Amino acid sequence: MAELRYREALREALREEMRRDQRVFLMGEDIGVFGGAFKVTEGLLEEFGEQRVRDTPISENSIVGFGIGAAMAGLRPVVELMTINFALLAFDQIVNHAAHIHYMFGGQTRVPLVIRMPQGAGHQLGPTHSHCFEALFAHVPGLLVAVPSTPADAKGLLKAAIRDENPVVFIEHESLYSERGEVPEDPDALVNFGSAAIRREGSDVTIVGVSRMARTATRAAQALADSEGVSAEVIDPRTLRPLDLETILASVRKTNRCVIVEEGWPHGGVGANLAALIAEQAFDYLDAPIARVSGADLPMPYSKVLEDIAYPHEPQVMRAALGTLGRQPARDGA
Amino acid sequence: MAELRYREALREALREEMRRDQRVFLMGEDIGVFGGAFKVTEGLLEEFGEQRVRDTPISENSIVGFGIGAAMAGLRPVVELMTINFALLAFDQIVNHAAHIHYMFGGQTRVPLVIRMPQGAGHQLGPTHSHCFEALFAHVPGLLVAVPSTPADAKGLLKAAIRDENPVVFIEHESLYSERGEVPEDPDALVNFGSAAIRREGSDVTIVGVSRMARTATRAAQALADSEGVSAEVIDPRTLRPLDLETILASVRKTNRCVIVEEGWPHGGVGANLAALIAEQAFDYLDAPIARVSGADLPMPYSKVLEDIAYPHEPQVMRAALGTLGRQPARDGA
Amino acid sequence: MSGAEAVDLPPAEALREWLATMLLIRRFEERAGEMYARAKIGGFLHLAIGEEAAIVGSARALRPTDYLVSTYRSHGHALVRGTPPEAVMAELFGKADGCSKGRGGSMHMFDGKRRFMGGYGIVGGNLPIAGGLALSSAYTSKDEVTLCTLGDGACNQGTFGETMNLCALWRLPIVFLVTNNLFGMGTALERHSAVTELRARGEGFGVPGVRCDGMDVIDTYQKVCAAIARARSERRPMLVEAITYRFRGHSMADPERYRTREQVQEWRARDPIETFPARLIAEGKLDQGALAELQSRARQAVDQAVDFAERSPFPAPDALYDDIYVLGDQVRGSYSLRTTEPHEGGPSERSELAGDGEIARQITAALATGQEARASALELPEAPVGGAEQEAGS
Amino acid sequence: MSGAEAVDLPPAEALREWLATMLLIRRFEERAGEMYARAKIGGFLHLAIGEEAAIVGSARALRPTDYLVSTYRSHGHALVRGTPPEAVMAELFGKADGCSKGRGGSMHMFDGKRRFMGGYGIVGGNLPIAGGLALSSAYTSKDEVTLCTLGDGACNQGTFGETMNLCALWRLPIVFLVTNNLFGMGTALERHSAVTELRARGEGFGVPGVRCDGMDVIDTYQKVCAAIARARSERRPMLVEAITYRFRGHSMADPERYRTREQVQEWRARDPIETFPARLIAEGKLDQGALAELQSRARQAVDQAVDFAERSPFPAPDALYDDIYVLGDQVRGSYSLRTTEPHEGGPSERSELAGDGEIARQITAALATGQEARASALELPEAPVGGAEQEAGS
Ligand SMILES: Cc1ncc(C[n+]2csc(CCOP(=O)(O)OP(=O)(O)O)c2C)c(N)n1
Ligand SMILES: Cc1ncc(C[n+]2csc(CCOP(=O)(O)OP(=O)(O)O)c2C)c(N)n1
Ligand SMILES: [Mg+2]
Ligand SMILES: [Mg+2]
Repeated sequence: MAELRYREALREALREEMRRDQRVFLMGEDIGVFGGAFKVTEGLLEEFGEQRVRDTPISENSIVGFGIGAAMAGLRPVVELMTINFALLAFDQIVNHAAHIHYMFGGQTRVPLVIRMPQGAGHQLGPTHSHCFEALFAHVPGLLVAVPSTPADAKGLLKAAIRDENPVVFIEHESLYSERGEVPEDPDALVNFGSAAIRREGSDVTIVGVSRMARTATRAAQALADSEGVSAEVIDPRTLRPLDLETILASVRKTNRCVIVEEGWPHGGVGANLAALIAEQAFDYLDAPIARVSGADLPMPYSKVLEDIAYPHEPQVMRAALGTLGRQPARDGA
Repeated sequence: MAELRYREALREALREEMRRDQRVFLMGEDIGVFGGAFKVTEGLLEEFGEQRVRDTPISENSIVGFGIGAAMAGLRPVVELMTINFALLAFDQIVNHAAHIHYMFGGQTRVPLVIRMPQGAGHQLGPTHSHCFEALFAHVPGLLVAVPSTPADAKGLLKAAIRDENPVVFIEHESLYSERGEVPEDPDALVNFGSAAIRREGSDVTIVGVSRMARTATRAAQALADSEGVSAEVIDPRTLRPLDLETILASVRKTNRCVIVEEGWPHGGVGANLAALIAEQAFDYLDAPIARVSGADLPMPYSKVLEDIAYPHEPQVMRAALGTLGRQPARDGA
Repeated sequence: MSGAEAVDLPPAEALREWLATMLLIRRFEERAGEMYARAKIGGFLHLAIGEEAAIVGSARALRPTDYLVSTYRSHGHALVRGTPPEAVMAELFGKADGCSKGRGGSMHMFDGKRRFMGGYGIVGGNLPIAGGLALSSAYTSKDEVTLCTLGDGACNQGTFGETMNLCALWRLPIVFLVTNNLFGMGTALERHSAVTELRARGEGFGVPGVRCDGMDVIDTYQKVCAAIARARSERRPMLVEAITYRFRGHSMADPERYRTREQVQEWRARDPIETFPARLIAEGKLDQGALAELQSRARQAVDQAVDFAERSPFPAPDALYDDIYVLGDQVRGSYSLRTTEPHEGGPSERSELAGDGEIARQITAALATGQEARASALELPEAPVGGAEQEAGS
Repeated sequence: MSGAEAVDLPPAEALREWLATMLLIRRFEERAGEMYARAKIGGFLHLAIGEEAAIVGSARALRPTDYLVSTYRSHGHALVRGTPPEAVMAELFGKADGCSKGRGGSMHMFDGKRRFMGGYGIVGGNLPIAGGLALSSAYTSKDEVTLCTLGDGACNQGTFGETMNLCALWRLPIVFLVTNNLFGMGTALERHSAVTELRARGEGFGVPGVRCDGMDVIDTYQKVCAAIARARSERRPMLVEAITYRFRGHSMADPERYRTREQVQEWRARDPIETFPARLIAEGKLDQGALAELQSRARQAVDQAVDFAERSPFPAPDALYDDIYVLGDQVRGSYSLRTTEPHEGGPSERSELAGDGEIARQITAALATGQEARASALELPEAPVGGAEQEAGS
């Protein structure tokens, strides 16, 4: 184990996979000379050269398309989009092409492409740079979707994504890049898709946190234990496609209560999807309606005072969890 | 009242609004000389001329962007995208721009733009031409989203959309264009957004059907009455933003059971969102888990035998409704 | 760019093979049109009748190891690449033996073994994918070239400029063949493009372009050969604009109000499957008997293809969920989302989504006995293709 | 395109006003940088230091009724258009009196009254919007022109070709000003564009282009005037490529490893706010005293702007839900989705989404007393801007 920041863990994953497999190469805006907008790819140009670390023009849709073509020809491209907001420019190539080519051509060709991109609010980047769009990608059959929240998962899932034969949308979070954590050093340690992590065990309520919200949920659970005597179990799904519904269901069947925390928009968010699935599969186990805590239903504003109240923090999570127990917060601020 | 086809009702709406308001004009691929891929705009070029019925090059993202700019300058553009699948090319302009400009510029400017597009399977158009993407748009704050299923709604909602000051994503259905129905002739008869229609009253189970599925649901309800003695209430939300949740909740509180039918993909579909909202607001009224019937979780295949089983028909709706009543179909095929 | 003259003509035998392939494409397209009218084929059917010289002349400039990428008008591209007409026709019929297993249909043909890398239904969507194939050749230092076809209408899509710039910047071995048939659907060239000389459009991005006569298989061959030679040796993108014409509507239900009968007649006078054999005969490379023989062989091949397609089974309903994902460590089982057993009394998600075997079996049976049976068996709206009857294309 | 010489120079008074505006922009940008370092400003801050001549020279070629559209590097464009520095600085501070009410920040400035139609955070996203503004002028037969600025990097975005073609096809009165500062973020011109003469890039689409010296306000003015004159009279798009340079990093946290100090120094020798006053003085149109006066007025104006921004209130938390929709018959109430009262014991959707007034009040109070207070009050991760500290830009 080594202690690494989230961005370093991602870099390690890229480096190890590039060393292991000549077919792996990187494309993206400013990933080379500049070192990456969020410095994930720093140093890789120096190690692997221009052929394998390719700075691109600002052409999101075509960069992804080039990745698809290269993947169909047998390479293993990893495309970085500077933020998830710009992925909307590439939505046609991601959905109409990457996700569907294997199926629509009768299984004759594959698209082992990884598309990395960070999402998230918190840095006052305003309405064109702050959104969480995991729901848009999780909707699409043919894609795998990862939302790692720890350095270890960032590394293990990215390595698994690169080795996989399917197109993967790999969603990082801007606020996590500097977070530290223990990361396995074994270059063959992968984290498989479709296996959720139980971040904290508990018996009173299940809190599912997606992407960065897995951490918010964990802190809220700690506070619930400390100040409210509530034992919350926290689950981080880690990937949204495939989704490890079993682990979540097992927890809900135990606690009989569920809160889902996501940073994205509420309507048709991943929270709605999880809530629907859980209610379908564990209806009789629920002692209270599933609660959702989500980002506000609006374009993310720039001003700090507005941005801060437009996405979830611990107090809202705590209040929602207490709500499922029919309780009000014991003290102010939660 | 006049009996019109769905496409004629849309055309009437366009014609009346263009006559009423000089600022209204149309842009889209092959809407003029060709008459529209689905013939909605047929005859309008002849009546209004090239200035107001503008054939465009194949440039979806920019066509929408031109609509945004023209709308900000005070015009009322109606953009047609040939099918919803191609709207993914325009996703950046629709989401990052049209939806957010009013908010991000502090309310100083408006985007009274209507973007029309048909969706849906059933004509063997295969994986790049058959999907239902209403969930992708309903997710986005700042947009209004309409999914008319009758000629009267098509006309009334389109007129309301054109007169409204917000960007509207107006989702038609390819299989409905030839359907006939009674349509009010009063040129000021609008259908307001955010008001659901009860297509059929009933007491045993509520079936919510979205877009074309409102019709499938209605036929299934008829069959349920005829062959199973089940009284189903059918609700067509008509718009997804705003959403008339009250009408749906009132029905569920009465029937205590709910089935949601949509043609799109299941994960993060509008059905998941409705199910989550209903379960949150009417938890104690539900006697069975909410059932969802949706399109299959895959790219729509071309072959008729596969396409037919990849989106919902009456038998699946019936079976799901009976399931909420704890019953099996009485006869084969349902 | 010059050098078109430098390209030698191949021997007469090869020219006859070109003609045979042009005849095969023509005959194939005609029969496909007939089968569409008989509802054996669904969806949109885009025929390339009139464009055979552009297809064959360009594709014959390729080596077998080169990649070919096409659009939604791609039956001819599959055939010229050697995909058996049986597999192409079976695809149109939506059958299991189709070259895309019946999943893609007319717009999404594929034959990876023959490096025909697909037809694509999204206008302009194929351009960056072709760029990526060329990138792979550069990356692996292979002597391959990619030929990417696109229509005149596709030159207005954003991917055009993006892909031109990327290919020029990265010096990729790729040739773009703009099949300029003067219309994008019902929109005439001069009504969709401010500069109608499309060969010039790539130049601001570093992609030199020439025009060729797309009704002349030899001119097309020579210009594309020269472009490919430069692309291969100089590692750079090139563009060839082939001026051609489609004799039929954009798709099957096109009333063609956007052009005159006279224009169509004028171009029909330059029909490549008339002018090319005439030239070969004049040059003594073909005689009437051999031509008749080629024609009848094309007819036979297409008859066989129809027979084969008729007899090929429909995909099994169980195949619906195959090939959504490549199975492996990340995706196990046949379906991406691990679903669990449904709640007692509640519906099973899986079965509601997929329909079930019984319905699928009914449909299969119904299809075997004809369209009407199918509609009633399923209680579908009376005319399931009803909306489409008035859809004039796309 | 010729005729740049035909454009007369305006009187000395106007030239001094240009200089004053250039000084204002420079001073404003410098202070904004300082305020960013003091955490009064968040997010990304893109300064236009070095580009003042391109901004003022081009914008002064406009009439007040013409439209100006910019990118995310747009403080200068707001200022040149007449937006009070107070409103621009308050926007950067995220205050209620900001020109976008604090919702947009540095990248999304707007002043519709002055026909400054916005800064846009999506590279290339502004192009079709500008095209639509020009379309409105054509549609209503108004004598307006739209000036749309874009960077060298933006020329690679798909909207570039699409918008050029549409504007040329529809003969729209629009001028594109490519502010070619030789870099798109950290990617040098020759590393992102195969053809580095960007003025040529529109020509294949029917948009003629010229280059101008973007460090020379007069050359820029004359070339843009000539382009606007043609756009206005001939109803057609034109393109001007202004060669310029940004002296600062792309955004505030840019280590600038992609260029040499020497290159920056070379360009700084051509600093427009040095060379332009020197020229005016040499020509007898300005003296040292007047220059000092202009400089101190710029300083004062910016000081006032900072004062104003400091004193302006933060947006009220209740304003969070304003202006998502224009209220009317289709959207009533403050929020698009009609939500109902929450289930007893269940959470209220509305309040969970929006946070509540108490939290907002805490934040407001915390902000008033400084960053640390805010972090702890909210139990945010210790450094809320922590991820950004290592983000070198975008
Ligand atoms: C992105 C997208 N927009 C629109 C369409 C509908 N469409 C199909 S073909 C076509 C015309 C294309 O014209 P061109 O590129 O000249 O090719 P041609 O049909 O003449 O071979 C259009 C608009 C589409 N398939 N994809
Ligand atoms: C669609 C999109 N992709 C990427 C970015 C990130 N980004 C912001 S500015 C920039 C460089 C733009 O360069 P250029 O157009 O030359 O403008 P300059 O910054 O030099 O003024 C990039 C890549 C973005 N904002 N939008
Ligand atoms: Mg064409
Ligand atoms: Mg630049």
